[in-house]
Amino acid sequence: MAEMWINMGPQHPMTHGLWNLRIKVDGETIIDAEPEVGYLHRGIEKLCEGKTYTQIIPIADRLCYGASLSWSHLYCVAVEDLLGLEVLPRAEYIRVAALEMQRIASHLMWLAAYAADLGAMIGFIYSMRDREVFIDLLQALSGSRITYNFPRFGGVAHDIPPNFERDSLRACDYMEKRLKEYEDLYEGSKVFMLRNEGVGLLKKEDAMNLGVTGPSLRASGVRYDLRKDMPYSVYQELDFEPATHKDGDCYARFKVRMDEMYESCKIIRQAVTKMPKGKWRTLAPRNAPEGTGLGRVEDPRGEGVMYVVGDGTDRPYRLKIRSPIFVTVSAAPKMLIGYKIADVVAIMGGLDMCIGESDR
Amino acid sequence: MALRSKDFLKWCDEVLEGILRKSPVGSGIDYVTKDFFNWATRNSLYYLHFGIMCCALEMAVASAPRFDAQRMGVIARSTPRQVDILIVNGPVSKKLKPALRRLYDQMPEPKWVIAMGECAISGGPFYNSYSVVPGVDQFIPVDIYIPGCPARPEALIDAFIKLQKMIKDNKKGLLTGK
Amino acid sequence: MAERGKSTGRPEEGLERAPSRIGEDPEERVIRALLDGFPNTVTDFKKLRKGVLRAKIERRELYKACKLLKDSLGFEHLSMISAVEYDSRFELVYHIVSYQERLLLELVTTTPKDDPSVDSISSIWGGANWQERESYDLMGIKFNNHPKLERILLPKDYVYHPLRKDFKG
Amino acid sequence: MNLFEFCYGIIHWLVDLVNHLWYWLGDHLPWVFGDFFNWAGDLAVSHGNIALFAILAEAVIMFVIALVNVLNFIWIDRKWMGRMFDFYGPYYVGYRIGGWLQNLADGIKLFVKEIITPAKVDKLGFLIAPVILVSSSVLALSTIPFSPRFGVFTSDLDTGVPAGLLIAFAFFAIAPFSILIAGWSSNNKYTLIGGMRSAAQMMSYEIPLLLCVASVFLLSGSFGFLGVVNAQHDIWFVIPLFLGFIVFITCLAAEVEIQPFDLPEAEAELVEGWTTEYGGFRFGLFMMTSYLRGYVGGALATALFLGGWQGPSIIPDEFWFLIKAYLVFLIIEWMRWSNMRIRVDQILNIGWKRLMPLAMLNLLIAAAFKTMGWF
Repeated sequence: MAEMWINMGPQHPMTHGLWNLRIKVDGETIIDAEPEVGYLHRGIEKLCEGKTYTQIIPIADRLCYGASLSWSHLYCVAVEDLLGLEVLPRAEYIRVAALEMQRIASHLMWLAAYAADLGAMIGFIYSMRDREVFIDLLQALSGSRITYNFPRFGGVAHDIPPNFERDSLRACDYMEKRLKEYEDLYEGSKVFMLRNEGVGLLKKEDAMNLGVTGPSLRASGVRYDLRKDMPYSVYQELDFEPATHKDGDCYARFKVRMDEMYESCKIIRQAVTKMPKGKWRTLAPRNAPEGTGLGRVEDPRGEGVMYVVGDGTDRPYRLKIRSPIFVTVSAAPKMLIGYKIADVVAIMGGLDMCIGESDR
Repeated sequence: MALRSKDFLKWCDEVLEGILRKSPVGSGIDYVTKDFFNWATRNSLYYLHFGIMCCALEMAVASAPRFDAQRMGVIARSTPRQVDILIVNGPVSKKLKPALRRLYDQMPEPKWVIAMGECAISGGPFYNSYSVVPGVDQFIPVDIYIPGCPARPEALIDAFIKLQKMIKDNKKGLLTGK
Repeated sequence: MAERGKSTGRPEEGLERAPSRIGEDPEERVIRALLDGFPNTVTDFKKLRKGVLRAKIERRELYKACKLLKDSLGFEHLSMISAVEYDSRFELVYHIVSYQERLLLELVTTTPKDDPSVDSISSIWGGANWQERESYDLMGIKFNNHPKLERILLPKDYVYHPLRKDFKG
Repeated sequence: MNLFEFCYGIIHWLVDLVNHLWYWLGDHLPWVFGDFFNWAGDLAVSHGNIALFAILAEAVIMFVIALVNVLNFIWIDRKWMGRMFDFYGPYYVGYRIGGWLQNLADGIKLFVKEIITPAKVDKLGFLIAPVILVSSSVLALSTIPFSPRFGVFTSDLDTGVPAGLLIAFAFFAIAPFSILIAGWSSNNKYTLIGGMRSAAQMMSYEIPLLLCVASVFLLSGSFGFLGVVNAQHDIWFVIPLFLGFIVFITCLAAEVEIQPFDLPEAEAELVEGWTTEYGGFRFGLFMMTSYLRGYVGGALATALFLGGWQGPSIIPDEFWFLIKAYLVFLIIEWMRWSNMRIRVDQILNIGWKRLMPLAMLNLLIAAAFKTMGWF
């Protein structure tokens, strides 16, 4: 077969969102790749300049549909840095518990999409079913299923509902049991290992140079987790280990995310049991001072950064969002070239695409 | 006589069309089959596997065990040639607009469009953005609107039921269109 | 694959961080190296909090400074490039991270309004490529020597740079 | 009485009925083609022609039964999938009979959809591919008897077609050809890749499949369904040829494009594979054919390895056959819903480097059994 360009997207089952991957193939082998994003560009950075600081929280929620809580939290971290606001300790623990629930839900969504990509409908079904457990907890906490509008400057919107501690501990127990089952399902499958081992290699140096962050970076052998290395919130008081793997292939990325779910369960347990009594919401000033605020958190997909410039009014002068997926997608050709068309789904699925945050 | 095969085919078409569409034969066939075809159409709705934003996630959840849209015969297919419903589940940016219109055009009749969530209805939180089309009904006819940001899976299933009612209410014969 | 099917929650051997040089504060080292290398162009050094530094640099020395940061100071990761428009200037803020030393450096450079251009650093950090394209797309800043400076988020035929303050809807 | 005799009787009766008319016409209208009427009547009543018509009638009956069967089959498959996935499966459409009407609704809906022929396709190929696929699969299906008294080719074992199995496999193997045509003529890169994959995959899995079948032929000494099934009277071939059975089932999954071997229609990679450009009724035909082929595969496995229609005579032979065929297909479906998709180079590796030697080994085992005189 002659060389040809294939457009995968914007409507393609592989994309899980709205982007376009152009690959040049020779037979079934990829010899060139060129991702194209921007189909979901909503101009959030511009919109935010016209809204007050509080109004932006729901918009920040809609940055990423997979992990919306972590984005509104990131926004709050950035604005708290700008305002110089201390967060109430109880609110910090509630936030951490909710964030880790969100991380598990996001990873389960990734797992569902990944399994469906590789052809295992059963993985999609099981992950989606178990995701509901954590979605229910978050719904009890904040009142909605996907976009929570939960964090506030210096606190959170609501206190935890009754029996939240018991329910989250139960959910963690359930999840750990299910995770073992998943490991049996996937790693016990010869086909899964055939499809993943040695596919989509990303070397440590390349990963660092190309700005890949989060689980994909840790899967390449760099032990860098913002929760551990530049702790925000109360992560330094909790005991956990960032999951790493040294191979840098699809299997490593899978493994790192699976391990992260175990770690998240651990964190939720600690956060829920250690939660101090006290207030959970505070009054934040309406107007931010002149200056800049920086928030850097470990999003489920990588390093999310927000840079807020205040000018003394109640609206931000400029809000810049660093999306981990935007940078990670640009590294995709490095991983894709030389593999088969069928590996595209394994590689791109393993990166956990979320185009909402990438296109902004 | 210069009757070529093409002319012959055309003549056959015309005759058949005359018999089927304009004569009582067509009406009779339609009268007999209308209910049956309508029943089939409304009970087997395939939607396009096409996710835009948050609501796409809820669309996926709707076909997962908890909400289980499949029990009503609602299945996702990946290619626009094989589907009946286009679910627009997110804001349509100006870059996406031509692609979405093309997807709609590729779908075979009869086809329906569900605007899921505020973004698809009116642009939602992004209604005044420079790159978002405020509402998908500006360039595609929409049949069902689902409010919500994001719309919940129950709402999507409700939309399918509403769509079934809608199809049931305007029964049309295949041949005569009556 | 050494340990397949086993949970590896622990950091593995060889992944541990190299120990910092004894008796030397990494922040001090970065400050000194930058000030030594670019005595006239690097100004306004400030330590914001632990592990976060800020410095201003003139745009003609940006590329060299970045090269220095990457090659000899161990800043492996370019986190973010933000472009901010002020009344008389554009400000470009580079957030550069050192994984080894857990440092974050905020490198600020300014360009005048009539000539918004800086040197591209995408040859130093590959991750800068798309971020520079994004800054070009939304803010209209030109990056010299960029391999492919095209619109990325907006359609190719779009004419405005929407994040500029004079762009209204 | 078997199906052939039944049809023969009916056709004979019909021909007699018509012949009365002919002869009456020949008698009363001698000035218009009188000889012709008499000649036609004589021709129609000859044994060979009635047999031909009887076989055609049989084929129609088999076809109708098979189609109903396939509807049932899809329903069972979807329910089975639902049980595995925590679903109900089809439920509301005909909910008094467990959602059985869902597939009927799907089929009718696809029938009334608009039929789109994209502008830049190769018209002839695009139109003819579904026809070839469906007809070859239906032909393969029509060769399979449900029991000695219910089938097309079993009618007259001595004088009829003794190589029914060979014919079934020949028809079964036409499919990749039409898939390749469909993929190429759709003028779409996904369909093209899907068609190519399908061709490569089916060619490479055809050989181990037929080697397994050859081992059965060796043991039974017959090419026909009746011979093969009768040879399993004492012991089903699945026991001596267990290896062959496994290889056969694996190759069958590849032949009917079931996961982990559903590369040609790999949904995540190639949108819908080679059916991407097909919509409406043509897509319905493809969908139906894939299940039809699944049923044919199950039926072939039943006839070759699982003793065909043999079983305790509490229930009729035909139902034994159906039950076994369903079970085989359900096992394949189980594989489908719980497995991942394999890659194209790996599938060829598995086909040539694993299944092929195993099939050879199986043939050797069969030969050894035969030489020992155990069969």
